[in-house]
Amino acid sequence: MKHRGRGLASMWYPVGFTGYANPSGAVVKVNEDGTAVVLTGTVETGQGSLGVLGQIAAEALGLAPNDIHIISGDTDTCPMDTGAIASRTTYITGNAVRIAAEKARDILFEVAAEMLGVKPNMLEAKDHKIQVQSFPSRNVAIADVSSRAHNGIGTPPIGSATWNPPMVPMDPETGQGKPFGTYVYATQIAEVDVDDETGEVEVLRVTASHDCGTAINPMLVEGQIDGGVYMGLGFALYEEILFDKAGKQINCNLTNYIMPTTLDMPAIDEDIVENYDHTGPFGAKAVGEPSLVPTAPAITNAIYDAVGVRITALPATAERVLAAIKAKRAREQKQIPA
Amino acid sequence: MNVTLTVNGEIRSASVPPETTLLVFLREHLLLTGAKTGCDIGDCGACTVIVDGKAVNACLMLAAQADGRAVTTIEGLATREGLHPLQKVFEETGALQCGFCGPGVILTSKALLDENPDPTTEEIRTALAGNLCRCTGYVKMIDGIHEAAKMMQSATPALPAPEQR
Amino acid sequence: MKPFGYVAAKDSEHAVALLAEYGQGAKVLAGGTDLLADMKFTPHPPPEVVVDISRAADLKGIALTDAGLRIGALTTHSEIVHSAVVHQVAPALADAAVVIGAVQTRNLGTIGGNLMTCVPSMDSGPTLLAFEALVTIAGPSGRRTIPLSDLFVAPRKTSLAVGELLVEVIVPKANLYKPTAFQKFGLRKGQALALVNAAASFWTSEGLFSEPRIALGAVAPTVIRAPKAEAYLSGRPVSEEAMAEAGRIAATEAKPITDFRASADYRRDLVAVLVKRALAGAWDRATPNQKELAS
Amino acid sequence: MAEDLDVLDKTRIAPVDSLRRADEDLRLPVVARPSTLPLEPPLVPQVGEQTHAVGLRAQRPDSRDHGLGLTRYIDDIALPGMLYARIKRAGVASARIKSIDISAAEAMPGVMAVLLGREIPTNLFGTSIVDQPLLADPIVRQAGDGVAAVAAVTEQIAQAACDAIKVEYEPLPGVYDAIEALKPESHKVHGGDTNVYAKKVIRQGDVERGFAESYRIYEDEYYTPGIEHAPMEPFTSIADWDSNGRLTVYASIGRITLARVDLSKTLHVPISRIRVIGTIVGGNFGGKNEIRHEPVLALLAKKAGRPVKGRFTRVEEFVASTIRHAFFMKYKTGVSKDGKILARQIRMILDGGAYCSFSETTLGKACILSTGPYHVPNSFIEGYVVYTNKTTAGSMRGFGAPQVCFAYESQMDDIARDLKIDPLELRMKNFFRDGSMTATGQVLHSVKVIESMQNAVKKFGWETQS
Repeated sequence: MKHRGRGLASMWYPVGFTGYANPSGAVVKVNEDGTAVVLTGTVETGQGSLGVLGQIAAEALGLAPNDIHIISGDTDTCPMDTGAIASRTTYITGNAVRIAAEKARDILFEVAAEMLGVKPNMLEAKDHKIQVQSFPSRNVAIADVSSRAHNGIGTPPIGSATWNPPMVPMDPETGQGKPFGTYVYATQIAEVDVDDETGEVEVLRVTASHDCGTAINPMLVEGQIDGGVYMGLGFALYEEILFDKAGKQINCNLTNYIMPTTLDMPAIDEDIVENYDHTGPFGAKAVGEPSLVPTAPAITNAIYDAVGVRITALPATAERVLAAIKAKRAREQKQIPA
Repeated sequence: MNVTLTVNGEIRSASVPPETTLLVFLREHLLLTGAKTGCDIGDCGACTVIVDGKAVNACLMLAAQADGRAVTTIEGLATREGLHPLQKVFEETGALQCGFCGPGVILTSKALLDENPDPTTEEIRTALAGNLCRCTGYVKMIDGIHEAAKMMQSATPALPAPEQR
Repeated sequence: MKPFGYVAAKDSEHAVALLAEYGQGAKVLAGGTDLLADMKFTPHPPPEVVVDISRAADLKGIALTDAGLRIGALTTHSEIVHSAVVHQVAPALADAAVVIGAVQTRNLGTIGGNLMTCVPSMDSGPTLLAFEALVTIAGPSGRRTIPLSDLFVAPRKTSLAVGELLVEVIVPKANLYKPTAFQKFGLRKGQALALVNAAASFWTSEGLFSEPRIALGAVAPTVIRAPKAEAYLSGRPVSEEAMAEAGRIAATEAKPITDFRASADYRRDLVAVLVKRALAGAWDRATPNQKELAS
Repeated sequence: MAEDLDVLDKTRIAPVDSLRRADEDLRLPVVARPSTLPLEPPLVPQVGEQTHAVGLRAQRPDSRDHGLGLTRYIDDIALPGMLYARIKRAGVASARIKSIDISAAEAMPGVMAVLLGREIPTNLFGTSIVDQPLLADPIVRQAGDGVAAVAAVTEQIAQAACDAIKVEYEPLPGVYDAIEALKPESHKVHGGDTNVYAKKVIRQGDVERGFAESYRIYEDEYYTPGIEHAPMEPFTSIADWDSNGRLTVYASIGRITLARVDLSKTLHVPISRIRVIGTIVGGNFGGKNEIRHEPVLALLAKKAGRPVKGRFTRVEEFVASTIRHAFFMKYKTGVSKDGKILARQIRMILDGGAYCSFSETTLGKACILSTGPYHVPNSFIEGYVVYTNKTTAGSMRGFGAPQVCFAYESQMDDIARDLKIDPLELRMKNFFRDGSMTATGQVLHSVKVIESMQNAVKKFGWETQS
């Protein structure tokens, strides 16, 4: 017989190490026609970070994402970056790109200020124009400003920056300190069916609500959540590297290392909590790693809700769940007075 | 031995050792690198191509077995005139992340839609069970296939596939 | 892959001639899904020559003949899944075919190849055993037909002699339309190897089980029948309790091993459940007429 | 013989005309026609059409190439004259190499270079503790350790040459369990007197007093296993030297700056003479964050005078890359009658495998996060990572967070059930809020855990269900 259950789990996850240096650099160059190029030492590993960095640069420059071209992943041409690790790209590389873009923009402001007859600090970049704050009708096209900067005045708008979360050493004895710049939070809820004859767990749906600060690109955030739930589900139910007694892996191929297929995946309902973190670029924090963190306990809590057994060792394979169900029945038998 | 097959509508030929798989034939001899080597034993589906209308793992087929047959690879899906609806939808919705499984997923889905123009979610999930993806949870892919099916049904008769031209 | 020779057979006759020519040094390639996966990472030396029979037209196709349902050895799992004839006379074969590997492997892999690998977890075996299928074997001295159960000898070892070729599988006419069902349990739903699979079939005669057949996979060195469970059911009124008991008896007949996928005990538990469910599934397929008599 | 038959067959079947046509076809260039590059404009608005950027569901810059199969991953790159490398893996988890005979491999036609660990200038790397050899010499500490490498004109020949290398091992004792590894009598993977190589302690308040004041105390143990990243793209790199002695490494790696430093240190080549190009990574998840075989490829390339590509097989991706740490966790939690957490004592042992890799970072994050998103006034957390003769554990998506979350959220539900408090309400009572203090004494801002629960509950329909 199948039993339905639901379970919930919440989590927190840190963004931006402060315990040791993990900087990122960035260079932003505005071209003669008002488009721009960003140089970053990070690498695209599938999460869509290059698009996000482009959107950050575009926002800072008053341009559109498609106006930005990103050059990445080459130690000869790109500035230092600690890399695509620890959910740090949007937060740390993003801050570096934002600051570098603002420096390039400041050069544009200098030029535009002269063209508009105002002070640079009265300007803002928006809609491909540089305009006087509160007086948007007084504006010049960024293309014209940049062209003049390059060819008229000789101050090409190039900005470079590095960013490292402010470092705070930790007390080695007590571990006290401020180890990270900020944290993100999430809650996931899973609904499952548990077959009490085979122990099989079917995850029917997962609702995942994540705080990532500002979602620079909500579509990519959803993609990260989907992939995180996928990995969390594998962690919860299937995945385990098995070793023999002599330390050799037994199931070292994709036939026997069980990762979820389409038929094992539930529907996922993603939710992005509205938030703005003042330490991140345009309020952004992170979502890459955190998305997988609460899935497994949400599922095992749902298993408990369904059949009343607590799984304390992952993965909750059908065999383990059935064994737990049998053990519970045996306990209950004992408790019934003869 | 000499292997001759029709790839994306064109006859291609190469002389290869018998143990050459279709995957190696496509990637190394025809320089069509769209099909990927993910596991090389038919578990991951990253090497999926379409042979005579059927999705197969190119790593589990000898090039010699494909001799004389029609093969469609990811390179043959788009035409100069436009993208395949699956490519279009996947592009628009970010259905692929690292993209390594993408060519295989798209070709499996194409073979499905050619056979079953309006599949249910369950049919899509069954068809895609041989294409492992570690990034996306398959969520946007499955949505995208539904979307592409709709586009294909409402569209004016599609351009002839390359192998028919 | 290590180097090997290759030759393609035009038809079964040609294939037999080639197998005779190369003897021990030959390996037959049907769909190739198992053979290639094996040859890629094996430490063993490669075969001298791979005899590719995948183009032998006379080994393909599904047809109703005087003998029963004839399935050519080269028929792919996908062809079985989509065959109208199969769905009509032996739908459980399609149930078993559709859970083999994934679409890509079902499009290449063949029923003959699946049987000839002779791995205990094969998904083609149990249903065919429940149907009491026959297999035709071609060799240098002609053709012979044997019960499928005589094909399986040991893990990865069939009773075929060197130079012989499996050409077709036959579900005997008498067993067409026999209510049959297949059950499989794997470590996940998609692309799974069977931890246990089971098939069951039976006729009913005046509400009693008649000619019950139960077959199990992945719980013995080869796919096996469960004769004690069959004997228990035979002549007994159809009931859920009887099906459950047959499952429990079948579990005692299984001789599973403990490996990294599952323990022997768990596999026995699964046998009991899957046999019960296969029997219930077969009962679902029984005609209303049969059910009426039973109630 | 086989081939003869085949050709004969074809001649008999195919009319001469078609054979002639096949010959003409052979002369066609093999690359596909440019029809694969559609003229269709991208789906997103063109340059200059959009006026805001942040918050936009903008299309990924790489998505068209992904869909067309045109994204050039590392394995899709081939340099002229490129050789293929294979690494011979030990296959034993703890041993001393007594001898390696490479003569048969070197003599094979097509083999251009063979490399042993002793030829690597500094045969050690590591992100915090530098303890991992590129090729084991002479001690093997995990079954996936490489012991020799070959570059040959094809991958097939390189593999055959690896098979032809004869290695004689002297078996050493081994330790294959993290708890065993803690015992004084256990085999010491790296010598010394302990297998513990990283330790972290976090103390706040007074746990003993917290427990003394508690209404109930819950003690539970949890375990999570080693997990493989399983990116769809196996780890692959190409090494190429120019005539000035400058090395270019193409690699599917997420941290090119670190890789360049490690290449410099292991090869004794100045950083200015090394270029690392990170290609689009076909899935990382933490598994492609450090070098694996790049210095080996570089030295093979130098020996052979040709570029060398090395591609992990799927099996190597499992045994020779890193995995997620297996965690053994003990949670002791004291709560008040109304469900407030008063004290939490946590002890965790991490199975680090044969080498350090990112273990220290993983341990640190796991300890810091182990109390959960809850205010815990008294806490004592201690964590240890130990060496075992198993696959090296390193960084993986979540860095210790999924493991401790499994523990704290499982226990949270059990506490709620035992106290007969709704599990949501129990969490709500203890959740961090803006200004809350963590176990490390950090005062939090931008806390949205309550909102995340409220949103999830609403979207899921939790309230309407029960």
